[in-house]
Amino acid sequence: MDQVPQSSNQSDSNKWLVRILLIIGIGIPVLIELFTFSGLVSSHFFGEAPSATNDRRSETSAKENIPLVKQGDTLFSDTDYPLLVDTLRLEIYPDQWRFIMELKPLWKPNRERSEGVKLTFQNLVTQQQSLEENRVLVWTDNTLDEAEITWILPTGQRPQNAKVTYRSTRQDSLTGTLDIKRHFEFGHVPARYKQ
Amino acid sequence: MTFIDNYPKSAKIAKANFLVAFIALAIGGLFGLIQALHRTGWARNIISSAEYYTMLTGHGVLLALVFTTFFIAGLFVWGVTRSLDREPENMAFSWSWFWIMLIGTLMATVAILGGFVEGSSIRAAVLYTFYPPMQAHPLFYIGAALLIIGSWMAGADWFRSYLAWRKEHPDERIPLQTYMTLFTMLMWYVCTVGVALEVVVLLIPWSLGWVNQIDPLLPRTLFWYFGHAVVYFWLLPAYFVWYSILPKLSGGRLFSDSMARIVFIIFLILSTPVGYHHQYADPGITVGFKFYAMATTLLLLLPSLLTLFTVVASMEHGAKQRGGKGYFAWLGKLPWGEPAFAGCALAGIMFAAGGFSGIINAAMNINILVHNTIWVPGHFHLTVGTAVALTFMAISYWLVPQLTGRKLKNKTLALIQPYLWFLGMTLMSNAMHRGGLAGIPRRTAEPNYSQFDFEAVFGTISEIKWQIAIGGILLTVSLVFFLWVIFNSWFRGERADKPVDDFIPAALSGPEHAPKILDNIKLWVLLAIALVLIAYSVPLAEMVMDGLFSPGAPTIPV
Amino acid sequence: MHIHRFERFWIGVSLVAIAIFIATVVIGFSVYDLRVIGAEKTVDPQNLQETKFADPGVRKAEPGSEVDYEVYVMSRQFMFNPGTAEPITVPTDAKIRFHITSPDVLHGFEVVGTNLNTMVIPGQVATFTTRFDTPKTYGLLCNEYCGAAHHVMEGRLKVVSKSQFNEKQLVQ
Amino acid sequence: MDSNDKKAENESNSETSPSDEKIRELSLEEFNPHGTLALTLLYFVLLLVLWFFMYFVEFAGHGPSILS
Repeated sequence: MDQVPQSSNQSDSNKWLVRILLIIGIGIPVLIELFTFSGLVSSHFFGEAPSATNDRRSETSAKENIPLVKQGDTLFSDTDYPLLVDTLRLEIYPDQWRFIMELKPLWKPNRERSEGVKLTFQNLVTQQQSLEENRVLVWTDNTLDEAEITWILPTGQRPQNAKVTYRSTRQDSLTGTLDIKRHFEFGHVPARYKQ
Repeated sequence: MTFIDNYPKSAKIAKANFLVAFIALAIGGLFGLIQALHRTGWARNIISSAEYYTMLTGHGVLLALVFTTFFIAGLFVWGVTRSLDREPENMAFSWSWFWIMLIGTLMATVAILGGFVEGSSIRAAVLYTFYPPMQAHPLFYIGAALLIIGSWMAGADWFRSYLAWRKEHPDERIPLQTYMTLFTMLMWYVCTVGVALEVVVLLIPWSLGWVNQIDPLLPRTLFWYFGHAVVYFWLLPAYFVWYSILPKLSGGRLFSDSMARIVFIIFLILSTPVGYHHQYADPGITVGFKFYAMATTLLLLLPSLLTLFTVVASMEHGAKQRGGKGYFAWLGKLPWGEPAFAGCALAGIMFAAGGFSGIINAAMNINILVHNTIWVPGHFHLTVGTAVALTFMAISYWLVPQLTGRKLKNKTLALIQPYLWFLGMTLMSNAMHRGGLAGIPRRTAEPNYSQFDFEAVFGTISEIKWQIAIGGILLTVSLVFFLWVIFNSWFRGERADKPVDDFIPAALSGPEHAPKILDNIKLWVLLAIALVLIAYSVPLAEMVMDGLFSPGAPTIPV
Repeated sequence: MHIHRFERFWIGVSLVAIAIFIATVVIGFSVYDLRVIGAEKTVDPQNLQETKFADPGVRKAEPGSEVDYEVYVMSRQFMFNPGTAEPITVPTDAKIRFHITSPDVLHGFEVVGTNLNTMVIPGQVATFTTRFDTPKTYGLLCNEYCGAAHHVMEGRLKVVSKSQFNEKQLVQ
Repeated sequence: MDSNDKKAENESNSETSPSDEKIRELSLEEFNPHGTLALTLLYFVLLLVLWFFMYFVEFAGHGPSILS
């Protein structure tokens, strides 16, 4: 086959390309593997000494002390009208996920001092979106009734946090109404499959 | 004159197979990128976390089952035709297996993609292992069955060619490429019995609602009867390329023809009885059978280590013929500027690394350390995702010109592509292995938990995440380069009489040195069946004895 | 058959390597007592109310048993019971045997950062014995795809020192 | 773009046939794969070192494990 004569420039540039490709394409991978192995070895044989590795280890065990809302917690325990999180669960249906929260007053309110409490969930934030739906729970009478809120989430979405306003109205009108705005972070919400 | 001029009918069917393979590769690759970005938290808004599993199913099925099967069919059509010097005996039959495979693929793909349509009842987010009692739409199982039946017919087609050739050449040795094809397909017949029984006897009746409960362990065991041998069904065609084409691309000749035959025999015999090594962590399978599977799995290292020697020696032969010298200096004389060679060689290097993590997976008790962690996908992205896929891509640069009669275009891109793949895969799989040691699970949309954190053995988890994401991006860029080069060459390449040098020189030590017994197909098949019976007859009988569908779990649709 | 002498040598080296790998596993198995799960017993996944899984949790082992505590865990879409709502609590320095099963689909049971890792298969009971030396709280996760919310299936395993372990919490 | 492709193709003509560059023919008797033996032995050593590290340090060195 006839060959078109080539200028030396072209084959030079090709040689350079190959050289660069070999250095980047094989050199970097070899370095990565060497770093990995030396990292593994040194963390095992020299990792016990007080070092950065050690600090990291102690900080990353199971999360225990992060104040996340979970089932059994009491919300607004610093007020006259604390609320118990009776249920917190994610129900998984084929076409939607439902986040269900059941709240229950911990004790009967002192009728003389308080007329009741109104809880407004202004929004619920999931990983991908914020559901801007007001959900209101009111306890006015002298009962320990449980109240439930359900959010319908798109499939795959988990609740992350919510903005809540707590308003209790007092009769003695000394303080009038008490407004508290809080931000709840949800930790792990147990999930259940439903059909 | 090149392949398309000599064998136009074979070229046409090989091209049809390649076309399906590359389309599956494109879609599956895109899914892979989205998963990498979703998992690592780089982009959680492309799909929802529930759709992640639909996408993961698509990624696994389209790449591990569809891309591989169609590419292998095209490759074997090419190899059998050229090494026997005859086109298929009956083109109608050849096209019928192609169409059956394609229809099966389309059915399964529709079932999977249905998961992206809101409210659709056609769903198949069961991943490519489709473990019951999670149930996909019947289309998925029927499609999978058709794909397998089509592949059986393809194998029959090649046996037909071989028998017709044998009549005319009663005393000749089986040409090496045909030999490797036949042995790969024999292994495929032995192992697909398991998955065919699983799908046809258990899953299709169950998905159609004829039975309403299923024993999860029996189909799982039948799946893994097939599920590791399928890995060798992907790998052996890569070996086919390394043994029969790579020596030529290096400028040398195959070092030993007999060694290639021995290697394929060992794979035929040992590939199937190893399946339990995917079930080391399963309750319900006795430790004795797990141990037997471990011994056979580790023995399977032997043919790969032999391949390592023979193939590297063939490359060294090429380098030395080109003036290479010394113990290591000859490596520099290899044609690293040739895309087809560079891709195969890089794939081989990565396979050596994947071999190591494979040993860890295979060794019964240490497997528990990494079982179902992201280490495992890290491992098979080295073996299937690189050793096999990169070899297939690289050899396409050499095969597609022969099949189309057109020269390769965009050669610079084609050269950068395998190096980019190698770099991207190193980043991704290195991080996956490290993540696996930290206990991060595989097959999960969001490896972020609220009750605990993972601790990396060294470094940080966020570093592992960005490494996976960047690796995934580089792999996608590399894949786009590949598809662009192939598309351009296939449809716009310059026509030429001889678009590549397609001459394959004879082996240094040829079949004349190989004992005749190596070609005794019946003997090796019987041995393979005997070893399978030892491994599987007792446990399967135990699982079947208490009822085919019990202990039965209720059906859970996905 | 023609086999180059270097290649013969390499075949020998390869066989040695394989022998070393198998020997290591055998030594690990017998000397270091690093075991894997075997076949224990089957259960009817649709009738678990008749088994101890109906009342899952940590129990004191029967007298004469080779272990000190038995832990029954029910893994289901998408929680461990116990484990998810409240941690599985076990003491240090005791032989503890886990029994895990599932009434619905396949699950995984992985104690993060340890070598405790098993499949959970409906109809089969995964049984293994272990021992904890130091108090620590471990994460627990499902590592086999079990449905659309697979990634939320998690829990905790709390190891407390033997002296602080409250036997009153045990399931009777 | 086109002219670049032309250049690349011209090069490919010269390079897709490495046999053209062959400067000598090595027969089976003359060829001893020293380099291959060196590389494979290096790989063998690497495998064993990594194996022992993974097994005894990373796995057996970290409890708790499944005991029986």
